Amino acid sequence: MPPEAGQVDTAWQPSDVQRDRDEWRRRRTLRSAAIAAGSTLLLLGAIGGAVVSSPGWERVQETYFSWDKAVSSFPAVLDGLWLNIRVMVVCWILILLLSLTVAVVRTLRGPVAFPLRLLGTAYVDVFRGLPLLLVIFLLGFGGPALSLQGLPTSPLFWGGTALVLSYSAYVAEVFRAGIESVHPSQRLAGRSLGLSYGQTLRHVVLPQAWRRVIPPLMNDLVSLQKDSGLIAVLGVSDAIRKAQIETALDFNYTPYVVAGVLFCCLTIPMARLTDRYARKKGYHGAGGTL
Amino acid sequence: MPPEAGQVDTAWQPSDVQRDRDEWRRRRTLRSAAIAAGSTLLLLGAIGGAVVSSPGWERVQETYFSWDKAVSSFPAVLDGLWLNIRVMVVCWILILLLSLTVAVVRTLRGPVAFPLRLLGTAYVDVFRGLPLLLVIFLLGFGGPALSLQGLPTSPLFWGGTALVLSYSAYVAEVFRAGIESVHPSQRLAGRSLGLSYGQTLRHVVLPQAWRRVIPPLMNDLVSLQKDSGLIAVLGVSDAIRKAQIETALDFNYTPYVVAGVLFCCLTIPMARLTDRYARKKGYHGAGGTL
Amino acid sequence: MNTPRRSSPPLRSSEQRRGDPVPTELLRLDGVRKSFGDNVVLSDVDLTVEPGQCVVLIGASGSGKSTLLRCVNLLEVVDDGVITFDGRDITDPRVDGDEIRSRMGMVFQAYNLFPHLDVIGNVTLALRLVHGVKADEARSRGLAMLERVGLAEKATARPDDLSGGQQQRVAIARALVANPRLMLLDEVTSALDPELVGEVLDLLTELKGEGVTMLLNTHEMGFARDVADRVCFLHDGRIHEQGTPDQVIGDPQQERTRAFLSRIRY
Amino acid sequence: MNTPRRSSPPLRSSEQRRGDPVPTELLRLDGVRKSFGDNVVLSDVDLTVEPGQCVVLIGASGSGKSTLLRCVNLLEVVDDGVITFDGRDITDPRVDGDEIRSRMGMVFQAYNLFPHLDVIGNVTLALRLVHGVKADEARSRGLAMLERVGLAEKATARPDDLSGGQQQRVAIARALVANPRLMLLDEVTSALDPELVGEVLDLLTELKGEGVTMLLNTHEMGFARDVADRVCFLHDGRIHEQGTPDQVIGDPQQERTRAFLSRIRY
Amino acid sequence: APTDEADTGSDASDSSSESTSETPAADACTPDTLETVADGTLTIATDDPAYEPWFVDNDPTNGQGYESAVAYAIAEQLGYTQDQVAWVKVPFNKVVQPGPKDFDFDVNQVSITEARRKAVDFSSGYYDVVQTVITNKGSAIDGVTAIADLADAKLGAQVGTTSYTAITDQIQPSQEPAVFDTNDQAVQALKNGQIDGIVVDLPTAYFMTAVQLDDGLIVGQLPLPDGEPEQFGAVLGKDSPLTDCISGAVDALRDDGILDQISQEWLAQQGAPELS
Ligand SMILES: Nc1ncnc2c1ncn2[C@@H]1O[C@H](COP(=O)(O)OP(=O)(O)OP(=O)(O)O)[C@@H](O)[C@H]1O
Ligand SMILES: Nc1ncnc2c1ncn2[C@@H]1O[C@H](COP(=O)(O)OP(=O)(O)OP(=O)(O)O)[C@@H](O)[C@H]1O
Ligand SMILES: [Mg+2]
Ligand SMILES: [Mg+2]
Repeated sequence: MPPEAGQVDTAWQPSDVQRDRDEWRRRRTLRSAAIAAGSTLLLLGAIGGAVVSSPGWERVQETYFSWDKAVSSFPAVLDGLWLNIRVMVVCWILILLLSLTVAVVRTLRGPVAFPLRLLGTAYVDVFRGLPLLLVIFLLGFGGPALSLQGLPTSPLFWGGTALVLSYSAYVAEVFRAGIESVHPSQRLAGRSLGLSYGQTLRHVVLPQAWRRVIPPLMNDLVSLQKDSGLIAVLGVSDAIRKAQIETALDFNYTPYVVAGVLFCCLTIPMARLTDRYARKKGYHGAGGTL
Repeated sequence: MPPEAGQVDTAWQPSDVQRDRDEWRRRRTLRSAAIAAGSTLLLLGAIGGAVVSSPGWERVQETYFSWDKAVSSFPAVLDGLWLNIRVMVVCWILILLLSLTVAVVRTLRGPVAFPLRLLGTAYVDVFRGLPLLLVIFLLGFGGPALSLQGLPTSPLFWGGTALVLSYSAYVAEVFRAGIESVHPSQRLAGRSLGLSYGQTLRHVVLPQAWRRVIPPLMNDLVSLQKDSGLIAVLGVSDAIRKAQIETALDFNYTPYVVAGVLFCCLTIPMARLTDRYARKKGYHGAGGTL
Repeated sequence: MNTPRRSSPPLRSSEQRRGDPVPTELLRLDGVRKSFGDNVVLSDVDLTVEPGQCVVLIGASGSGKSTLLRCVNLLEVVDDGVITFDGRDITDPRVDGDEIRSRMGMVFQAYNLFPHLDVIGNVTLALRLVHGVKADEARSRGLAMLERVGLAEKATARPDDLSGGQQQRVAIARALVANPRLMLLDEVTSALDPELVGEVLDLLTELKGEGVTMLLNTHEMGFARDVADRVCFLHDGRIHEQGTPDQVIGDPQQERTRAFLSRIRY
Repeated sequence: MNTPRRSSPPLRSSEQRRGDPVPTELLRLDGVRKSFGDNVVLSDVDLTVEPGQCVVLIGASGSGKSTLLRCVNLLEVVDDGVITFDGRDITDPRVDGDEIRSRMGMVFQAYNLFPHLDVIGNVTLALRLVHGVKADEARSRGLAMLERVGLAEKATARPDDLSGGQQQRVAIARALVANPRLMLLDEVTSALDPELVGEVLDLLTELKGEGVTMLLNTHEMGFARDVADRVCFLHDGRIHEQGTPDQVIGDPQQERTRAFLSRIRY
Repeated sequence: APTDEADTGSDASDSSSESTSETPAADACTPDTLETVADGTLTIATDDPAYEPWFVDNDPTNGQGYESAVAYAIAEQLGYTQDQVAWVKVPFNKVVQPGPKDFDFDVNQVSITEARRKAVDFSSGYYDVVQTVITNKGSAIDGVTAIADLADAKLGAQVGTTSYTAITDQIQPSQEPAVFDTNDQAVQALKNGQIDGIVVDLPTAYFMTAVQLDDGLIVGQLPLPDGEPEQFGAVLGKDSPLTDCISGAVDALRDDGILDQISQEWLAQQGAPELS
């Protein structure tokens, strides 16, 4: 059965036993896959069928999935989405900076850093606890109302500040978990080379923490993209608000669906790219056939 | 200088040199801590001062921090918060179950699991991409509109379903990252003992993944607590909605602040407890004086 | 350490097979081949292990020793060849791998204890889940096994609080507690401090004295010499030389074996 | 491997101290004590290392060998006692630890390469950041150093793609590239496969031949015997016996030293 | 979303309680003297989207719809031409916030109440509000004639409106009222059978039953609380210098019958049976 010694690498041919096994495995895999696919489709089909054949389906379809309405509302919603994107990009950069600072402060040790640590903890606790909408109200309306010299009254400025403050509290926790997941011996190795605390942090700890926090960061980026619309309460129109305006014309909810599809078109490629990036950066994964 | 051999453990007394050093360190620590504390206070004081002495402060204070209004709106807001809490608790349990299932499905390997994996990925992508508000609209108004037999029309039911579907997509990603962070050798060790795939997952992989995902899960729980209020668009009144109703009476925004404080009272202890729990469960932390 | 092995409950598989003629060998590999992608790690491996024997694999890093053990434990699927365990072709895909694995005990190089369970939890997990032993009985059997490896007083400690040698002894106890027919030991001392190596090797020597069948690989030539009934030298995925320790280590016939042995100096 | 060490640029600290009388010893520990909580790990340790010497610490696991090296590298703050390096009391809290560390090279037990940087990135990181060497020059010095440890062709590989022995040689190159006055080596072979141990020990022997001052700990008694100028036996945080390898390893005077040596069997 | 609401309406004639005289000197209220945010232009705010029948096509500048027409009439009364009127879209929350305003006044179906005067100024009322209950044919409250019969109904209203207060104060149902961000969400819930009825102002009630609901009907209008009409008024910043002039203009329009005329044109005029 087994091949002759010496020709293994080039001319190996499976033995009969092995061919039997391979055949059996192939059939079983096919069958199981077919069952899995079939039952999945069946389930989806059943749900879909129940929805489509339900007494209210026609009305729902008209209200939520009207093609004409989708086409006519598309430009307005897309226009609103542009605001979401700009706010998201600018805020995301600021959020990364602020949250990284807070996270680093929270991982400092020693009595010297105590007041800073306290401040960082208080910040995270408060801004994570406060509903974003409230922060936007307080800053977006209260901020300009203070009439402080030198500060703009633009709703984008104050709304953006609220987003940054609120999100940074969350993202700081993500970074902190990442920093704490880097093994202490890496920090020691850096210090033993003569690198200072800051250099070690910058060149040794953070680059490693960075890869590990990509998936949760992605979660936060996706939700920022959507929450960026909340500053619509300050009077600027994002995709959802535009959809609402379109909806008010004839009480057809399709524009919301258009907005949803547009959001998905942004987030899904983003998620796929991050996944690939994270995997390339060495996520091993405990998943496996065994 | 050094103590005599043999009496080290019991009767060690620091040498003069060491006493000098300790004294010097103590003084430096005190000075640095004082500087850090001082500058922190100064900064906070400066911001506070600028706000309080700004021309609009009086109006802002009246609008946002009116004690009378706070007292009068408190019962209503508290009543609304009770809804948030109930929704949060019920949904959180369902979210954990659903997201864990999705995460496990997404870590399966092999062709047999392909359709399931595809379904899981599609689910996560779509529901992470769609704004929560949109999901609540679609299910909360569209769901009952279908007039399906056997399903309730209650906004709590449909809103809760929307929350669970939307959040599970996020939380599934958190769990997946946790599962993938467990070293594959742990899975092998389980299998080599004769444990089945499921037993290994249940008794070996998940308990270890669990500890690592506590901080991001906490983030999600905190935001669920707040987003639970979004089902208010379906006509049930949560804390924020109650605050809005109170505010409409006289255009005083203090009830929002009351709601914010109440939310913080919930989340801060929760965050502190999780931190302690996570630390007990063996977060080592790359933070350190070196 | 003084609980004799034979006083343990009778082995499950020998009960099942009562009446059949007992095959002379417990484990038999015929023409086993295994590759990862283009990398052929094992090819044409023939090997037998008789009950009560201790077979030791030696060979350079990357020669495929661990892969061989993993194939026997069905943690890898072979490309070709037949592995017969206890009279049954376990490379047949229709075989229930979990059941086969539950009748072998495997100990890994880096000990792979479960950090979230305490020592007794590690030792009794498979007993409870796989062998259906009640919690009480599992506990007492686990404690007896810990007693035997000299760690009874560490039953409630966390693996992280143990020294490497202690961890590895727990791992051996965990593999041994369900009375496996065959113990597979993958460089069980290579991650240990040299002075802790002794305690683990002592334990293995003792097990061998009690008649436990073992297939293991090690870099400790002295130990291989002391305990092995047979030594197999692996090189590039093939068995180049096998025989008694005195033959293979003391008087290697093959050039490659000599080269390998000479590189292990200190 | 044939670049003679003395052709490297002159050492920074010797430039600074030009004119001072050169002290006979490079490193001196006086009554050093270190504890973690109630656990006194080092007490009353006296030790000197002369320039060009190779001092080897031996002792059981947990005896404090690593802690001693970490104290010298200022990775731990001593409880008491004075460590003098290059004529200066480095335990003084007013001393700039980063500057001191930049003049020592330390290699750890588990090699602690930076997984996110490639090999040359690992080797040149401190040159660029700490010693202010320009990227170009750092690169060429790094490559020269990799050449010397026989890994020039692996310059752009990731640490994870190297074998253990290669990783450890990179770690030594990383520590050596800035021409440290003193190399501290903490069990640099204990995480390696036995056949890879040789290449690292060969490198150390070579360094010793070039006059690099080394303080190291090892479990390889054969190696200690070959290279050490002086061997110190640590037990429970104290130095119980020191002298030439032949004295301490060949003919130990103390009961404890003999017990320790007898436990290292294979 | 548009927002109205009140506890007790105040009488139109004394609505600007903080102003010293009911009718300021006409010459003080000209485009030259008025301290508007943009010189020579009257900047009027409303929310986005703006709803029928108060506006048409979400476009306040077309002069169509009751409030758009009233706004232009006020402008004309003060001496502004059509093209000296600028519209800005401002969300309701922002209208009532402290701080500088970038509009002169806001028309957005805001009910005048005393409590609200602490935060903003109101002009005289330009519309008398009647709260109305609507439902679908065949619902639990179809055919109800007395308020008491609504006690077990699940009623909905828009958040921040006097309609909501009308439910809690006048109807006092056993079930907690459902509160929606916008009226069209309330309509959706009514269609789905999630609520039994909606309370809105009368013109909106006509619009909803005629346009938005396939078989909607008006159950009846609620009696005026203590006989005083609730009124919509223009909203101005606290202590705005324009308040008196706008009030004067509204009063003049009312006296001249122009408000009635506009109302004839844009609001359905049939009354609804009053619930007892
Ligand atoms: N899961 C895997 N995927 C790909 N290649 C693998 C895998 N496992 C092992 N290999 C490769 O198979 C070869 C043999 O590995 P194996 O671990 O069996 O060697 P070994 O003899 O046990 O070496 P060591 O003494 O270092 O443990 C190596 O070249 C290794 O890179
Ligand atoms: N950071 C620390 N915190 C608390 N205890 C520590 C710490 N580092 C070391 N110890 C303790 O100090 C003692 C000596 O440890 P050390 O690592 O110096 O021993 P060693 O001689 O290097 O042993 P090995 O040969 O195992 O490396 C041990 O008991 C250890 O538990
Ligand atoms: Mg191996
Ligand atoms: Mg050590």
